[in-house]
Amino acid sequence: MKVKPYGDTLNDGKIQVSFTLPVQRSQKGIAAAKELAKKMGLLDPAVVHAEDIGNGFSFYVLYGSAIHSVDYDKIHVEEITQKALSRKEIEALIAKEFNREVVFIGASTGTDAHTVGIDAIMNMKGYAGHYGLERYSGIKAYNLGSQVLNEEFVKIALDKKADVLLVSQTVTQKDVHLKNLVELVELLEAEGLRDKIVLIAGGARITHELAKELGYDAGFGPGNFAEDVATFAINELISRK
Amino acid sequence: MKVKPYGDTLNDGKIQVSFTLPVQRSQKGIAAAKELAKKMGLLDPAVVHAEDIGNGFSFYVLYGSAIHSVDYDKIHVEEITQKALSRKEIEALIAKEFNREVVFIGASTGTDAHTVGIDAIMNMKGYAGHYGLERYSGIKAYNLGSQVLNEEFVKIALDKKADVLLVSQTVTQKDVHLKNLVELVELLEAEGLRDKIVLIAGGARITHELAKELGYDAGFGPGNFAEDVATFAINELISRK
Amino acid sequence: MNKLNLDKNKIFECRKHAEDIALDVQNFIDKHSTVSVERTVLRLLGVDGIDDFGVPIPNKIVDDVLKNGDITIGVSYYIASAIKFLNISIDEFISIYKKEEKSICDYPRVNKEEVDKILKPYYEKYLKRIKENKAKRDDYLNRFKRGITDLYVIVATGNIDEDVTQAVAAAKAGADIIAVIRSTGQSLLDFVPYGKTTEGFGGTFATQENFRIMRKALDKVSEEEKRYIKLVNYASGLCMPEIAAMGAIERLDVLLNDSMYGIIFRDINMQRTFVDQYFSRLINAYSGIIINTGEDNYLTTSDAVTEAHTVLASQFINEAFAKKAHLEEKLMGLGHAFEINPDVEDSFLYELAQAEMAREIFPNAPLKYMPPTKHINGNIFRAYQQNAMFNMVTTLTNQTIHLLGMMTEAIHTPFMSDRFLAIKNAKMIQKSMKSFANEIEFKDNGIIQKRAQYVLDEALSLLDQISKQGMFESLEKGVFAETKRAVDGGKGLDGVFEKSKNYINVVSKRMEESFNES
Amino acid sequence: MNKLNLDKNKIFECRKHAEDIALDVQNFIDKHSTVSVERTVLRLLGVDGIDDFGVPIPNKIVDDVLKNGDITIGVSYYIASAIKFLNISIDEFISIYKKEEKSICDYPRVNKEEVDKILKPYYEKYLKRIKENKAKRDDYLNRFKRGITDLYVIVATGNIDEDVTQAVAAAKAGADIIAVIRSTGQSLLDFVPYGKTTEGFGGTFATQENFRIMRKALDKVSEEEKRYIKLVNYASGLCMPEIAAMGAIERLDVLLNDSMYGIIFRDINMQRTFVDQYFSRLINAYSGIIINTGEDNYLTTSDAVTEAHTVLASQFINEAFAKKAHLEEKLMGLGHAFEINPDVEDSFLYELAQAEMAREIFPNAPLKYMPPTKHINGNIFRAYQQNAMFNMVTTLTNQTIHLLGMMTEAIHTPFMSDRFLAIKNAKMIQKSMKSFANEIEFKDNGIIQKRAQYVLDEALSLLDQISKQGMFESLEKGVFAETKRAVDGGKGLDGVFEKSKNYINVVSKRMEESFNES
Ligand code: B12
Ligand code: B12
Ligand SMILES: Cc1ncc(COP(=O)(O)O)c(C=O)c1O
Ligand SMILES: Cc1ncc(COP(=O)(O)O)c(C=O)c1O
Repeated sequence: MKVKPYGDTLNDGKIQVSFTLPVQRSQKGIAAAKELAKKMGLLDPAVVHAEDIGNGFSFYVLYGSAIHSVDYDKIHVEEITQKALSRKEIEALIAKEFNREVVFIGASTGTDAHTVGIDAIMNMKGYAGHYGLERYSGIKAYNLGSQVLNEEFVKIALDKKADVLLVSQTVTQKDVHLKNLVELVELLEAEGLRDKIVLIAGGARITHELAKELGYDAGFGPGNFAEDVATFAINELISRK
Repeated sequence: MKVKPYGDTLNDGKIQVSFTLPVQRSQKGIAAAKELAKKMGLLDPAVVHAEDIGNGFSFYVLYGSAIHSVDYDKIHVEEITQKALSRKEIEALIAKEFNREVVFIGASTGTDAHTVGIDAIMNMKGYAGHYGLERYSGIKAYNLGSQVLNEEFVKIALDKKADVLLVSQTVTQKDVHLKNLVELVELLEAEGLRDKIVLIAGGARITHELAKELGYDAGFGPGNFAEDVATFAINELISRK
Repeated sequence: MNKLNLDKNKIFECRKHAEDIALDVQNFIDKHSTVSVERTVLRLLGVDGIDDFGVPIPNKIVDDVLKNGDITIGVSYYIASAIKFLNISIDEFISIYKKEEKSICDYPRVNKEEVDKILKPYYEKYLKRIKENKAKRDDYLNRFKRGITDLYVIVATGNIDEDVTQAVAAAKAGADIIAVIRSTGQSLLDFVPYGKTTEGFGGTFATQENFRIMRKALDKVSEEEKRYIKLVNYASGLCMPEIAAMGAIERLDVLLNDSMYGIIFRDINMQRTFVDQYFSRLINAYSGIIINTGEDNYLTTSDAVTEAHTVLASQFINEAFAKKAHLEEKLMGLGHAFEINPDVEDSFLYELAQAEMAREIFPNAPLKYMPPTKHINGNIFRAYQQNAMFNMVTTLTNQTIHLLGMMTEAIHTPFMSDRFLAIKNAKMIQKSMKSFANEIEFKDNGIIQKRAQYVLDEALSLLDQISKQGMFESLEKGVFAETKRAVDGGKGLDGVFEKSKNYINVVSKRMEESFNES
Repeated sequence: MNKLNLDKNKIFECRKHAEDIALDVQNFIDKHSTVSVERTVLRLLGVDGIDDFGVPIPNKIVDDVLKNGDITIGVSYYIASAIKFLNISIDEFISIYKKEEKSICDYPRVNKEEVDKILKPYYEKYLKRIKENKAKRDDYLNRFKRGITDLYVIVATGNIDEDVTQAVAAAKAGADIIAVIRSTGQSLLDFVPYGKTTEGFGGTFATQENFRIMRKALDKVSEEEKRYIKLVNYASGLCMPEIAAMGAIERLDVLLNDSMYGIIFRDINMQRTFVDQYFSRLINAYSGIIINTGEDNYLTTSDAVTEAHTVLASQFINEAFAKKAHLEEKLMGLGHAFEINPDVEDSFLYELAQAEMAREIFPNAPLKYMPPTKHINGNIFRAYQQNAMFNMVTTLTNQTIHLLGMMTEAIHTPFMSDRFLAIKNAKMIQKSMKSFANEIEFKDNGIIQKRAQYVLDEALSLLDQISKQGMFESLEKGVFAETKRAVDGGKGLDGVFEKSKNYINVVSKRMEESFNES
């Protein structure tokens, strides 16, 4: 099935676009905006708003009909398909499969000071009504907080004999998160730790797809909670036995 | 000079896009949205919002970097370059060049009931502090109001010996305005009137470019007032003498 | 509720003037009928369908009478005479009439008493159906509770199927009322298109079949959502009473129904539409359909700061007209709007004053509050904010029918996402400011109170002036929307005629009786 | 102003507790100094620049003393001794010191009295310059009038040149205050980067040269726009007093300056940053720079409904700390925020209560009001509406420093257009609701009043508790932002030392005197 954007009629392709141009507002600026929209594949785009925003820049809002469509059936997404177990189920599974506590270590690494995300996954109280890993029997959870340098993180992973590492990255400007996430993988490989542990990343802009690319076992974005993470991690550990 | 959209760094190409897809919100829907953005030429587009909007449709907001740029110097715009004269100047010009009153007839034609636009140009009180044509000495202005059928309009043009016809079109769905504007040109040609009069269109979505394409002498969109129209029309009449 | 310290006596005087104005017009109305009134009678007798040339049978018959008979006695005579003579049912008669060349005037004419006797079974059947619709609506409203304010959105794709898709999505997103905008210019047609339609401009044709299709779809979501979704269409125009009849038969819940809108914004002849409006509203009253009036539109051509009082004055007049047509207050959806230029200092306070004033003066009316439109431009973010401010005013003043503003108001008729975002906008305000109205009081003699009092004073003197010079002359002078209309100008005058002494309209007669009984 | 019926006595008690808390901490502060305090002294004596390895000279000297001397007497001794012995100026000394291996500790040490005598000309020169900056700012503020509320936007490109472009655009679009966000993590650096920078993450490095470049650009637009555009940067972190000094020298107008922010959100050691904060704020007080405190951040980790009182309690404590550092009320930019989930019923009323309460309790403070951030998601239209509601609260409660919310808060640091639209949003509210605040009163014992009173009560008992258990222990228990920090945990503790009895800090001594004179 081919899908196209929908305004008020199937396949009308209607799209809204806005951007700034480094020129004064003028008929020429408006024409340039239109030109750009055409290059983006919008049929007879309309510049519905054009305004100077100071210092020789101008802002444009456009509507147009995209000529593009995507074949919906052909789309494949790297997705964690297994559906999350409940906390109780996870605890039961651990009790059955492991005769010890499974060790999770989490942190917001590098210079990232955002902890709400990793706390949402790990802290007792959890998030949005989902308890965090600290509350799971059978799981030993260490939440190192934020601004944890990769070296330090790996050191602690060794000390505590981590089974699962949870890395949170929120700041993404200039792709700091990529640099930082990749560095961790390299450190772990150097230490010969990589395949011994389940490595999981998460954050507002982290997708499973991206995490895989970077050499992680999984990635979790918004809308994921402790259950999702634990389900994946525990099953992964079992499958590796 | 090549120009690209500007987010917070020159030539970063940042663009905001939003649209609806006729599918449920899902990882697949999000991937499809991304796919579309890529086809539009956005580098690593991010789907920053995805939400079900009911009945099997979902809404997406994206940001990305456009690969496209436009050569600003190469852009040519069909523009009315002559700058508008003041009312006094126009009245003086008419007094000098014509030994009679110049006749303007205006209407919002077809089924269009929007009169504020044409009134803005013609009525005594004018618009945004610009007096309308009715107030100009040397100009005889007839404002026929709205919903004037083209046949009727042409008939009156003949009766009153119009020099200038002003046509307002506001409703543009299903391109009714195009049909209606073209029809008028055909009628005028049939009557052999076309070259005898200055034919001007206007409206929220009318551009000079469009008007020219449709066989009009000029087109005026928002931000134009009686002076602009009169200046063009009078000069046009003089040049035709 | 009295947050504004309005002078009760002035309000009373305004009502008094409005009644005089309405009475004067009613005297004219009572003496006249129109082609569309007559077509409406036929429709409520069961005359429907089109001939081979696509002409609606009601039009065919009335034109026939105009040509070959005496319309001033009313079309009821002719249809009654025909079926009496042929001794067949109206349905049977139509199927013959469609084909035959024979005029409906060529049958021996029955007398006045007989007309009603013959036609009674037919119109009673329809009146019964209308009463059942009313009962069904009431049942829905009792089963599914709703808040003070109904969120109202429009669909306007031109294609009834697409309209359904969008209406259902809107309902699921939280809309309480769906209006199907008519195709541009339908109000100027002197007939009602027939059957399902999928092509329209700026809207979808109002046809009985389209009404039925949408009502069916909305009943379905109503059950799913456990919220009765009201359906709106537009009566104003050359076919006011016919559309009212169709709406009654298909259970519409709200009809835009205002002769002054037609006069001013559609250039419809005032004599024609005043007469049409009366019968149209009478039918609305009978079928429990809320009317919506259009004075909000005045502010699209006039300035909302200086002409605010014209809206209030018009509301008083529309209230008076409505009473004459036996509409209860709870069916009077008087219109007003949030149309002040946001660049005006303290404009929000003026809007608040106007809205609160309307609420206090018409406490039982399901006021229709229109969003900003005129001062919306292509900046969709700015528009979204203006709509949030508008939503606030409703939450602060408990408006009843709240038309959601669209961020794309200056651009196109709403996309599905525009509508969705508009609903979310309103819901956020309603929830986060839930108790705000009860939490605040307006300063005595502050800007808000003074503004409301000023507008009331202005409205009073305008009403005084209109009652002195009469409605017709006032409209010729352009008292509303700065638009002048001639008594015998505009569209549809040729469809107006004076009733002869033995004129009869079996339907309005029956309806008026029923109101006078109760 | 008393719209909330707050109990004056409770407010008084809160202040009393806060003073006790601050006094207790001050006793600790007075006994200690830190490496960055010492580096600051050097900077205010004119020590600047970097060596061949890029190490800032102030760091080089202090590290030298740590290694080879006795820092507990203060770095002033060493620099004084060195230039006395060599009989050269500080500039001359630095140019030698940069190259030579020789330690600054290898010069015969002068005595306490001499230290001040020797250094006086140097620090007086800087204090004079700072006073001139203050005068220049005052002159600007007198020449160009401004409203009650300053609109504050951030630039954060990482490149100072790009920042200038954006800052100028924002100023022209109507911004009154420009903040240059620091590069992520700078607050953890135990030195201040040197020179102009064009690479940063999530912000631009705070360097004296970058300050100068931006100040210059803003002075230019200030003249063009006839509006003094204030410049903001961030002191909180491991270099609090140094940045305060640089800000004083380059005429910044506002500095984010809060040890508790550093402790909680940057995991900086509390002993270190309390000591740093005192000197830092002393410098701010001397240079007339407004401080901004960071309790608003608590609501990003704690719930804004249940933990609202922690913000108020923290404001009282920050006020008390500020007084100790001689800051006048008009320089106390206490922080609070609009962070309640908009899905909470009547959340807007709670926000209004909180903001009005802060305004009434700290009537002379230039309150810093932060926009919604936590409950902003990727729906930019929704965000634009939330920001409009936030702007309303400021207009209704006359906040002073109003940080504009960005519709892309959940996505990226602001684009130029985000900032422009945010300014337009605020301006529309300010204009269309100009007199709204004076027009409305809050219902007695209504939701708004009750909420404010409740929050005040909660804050009082929290302050009572903290004053009993002491600030350090309270922070260990995690009273704020639900974040626990250990007294000897976190970053920078190694930079703290106890002063020996003959310790001297020539700059703070001079500043304190000047305050005690006046
Ligand atoms: C709260 C907050 C702060 C707080 C952080 C407090 C704290 N202790 O965490 C404070 C005020 C300190 C702060 C500071 C800064 N912030 Co901040 N902040 C935010 C804010 C408002 C909310 C983030 C948040 O808490 N979200 C809620 C959590 C629950 O969502 P989440 O992190 O996505 O987590 C969920 C999932 O992603 C997943 N998850 C997350 N991590 C992990 C890890 C694992 C292993 C797994 C399995 C799952 C998982 O599970 C969670 C639950 O579903 C955002 C804006 C916004 N509305 O998003 C900006 C934002 C993230 N901050 C930003 C920036 C730039 C900063 C600063 C650098 C300066 C500034 N502009 O404020 C500073 C310094 C921060 C630094 N050095 O890292 C930017 C980042 C831009 C970008 N994309 O790079 C944002 C987007 C704001 C903006 N537009 O500028 N910030
Ligand atoms: C006011 C208004 C009405 C009023 C009109 C009253 C009247 N007597 O004019 C009423 C309420 C009656 C109305 C009705 C309808 N309207 Co209307 N209306 C508007 C509104 C809010 C403002 C238009 C306006 O007055 N602009 C101000 C004038 C001054 O601007 P302007 O027309 O662009 O004119 C300037 C220039 O264009 C130029 N100009 C204009 N004409 C001419 C002519 C010449 C010769 C020259 C030289 C220059 C010139 O000069 C003017 C000054 O600079 C717009 C939404 C919006 N905010 O734009 C919708 C809008 C135009 N309406 C719309 C529609 C669809 C309708 C309806 C069909 C149903 C509905 N959705 O409301 C009905 C029926 C109308 C019909 N059959 O034509 C749509 C049109 C969509 C589209 N692009 O096709 C809009 C955009 C709203 C929407 N989003 O649905 N409408
Ligand atoms: C009272 C009233 N009737 C009818 C309409 C719609 O009329 P039309 O279908 O002619 O556009 C409106 C629209 O604003 C209205 O306000
Ligand atoms: C009081 C205070 N200081 C400093 C900062 C910024 O600190 P950093 O530069 O470490 O992000 C903030 C930001 O929220 C703050 O509130």
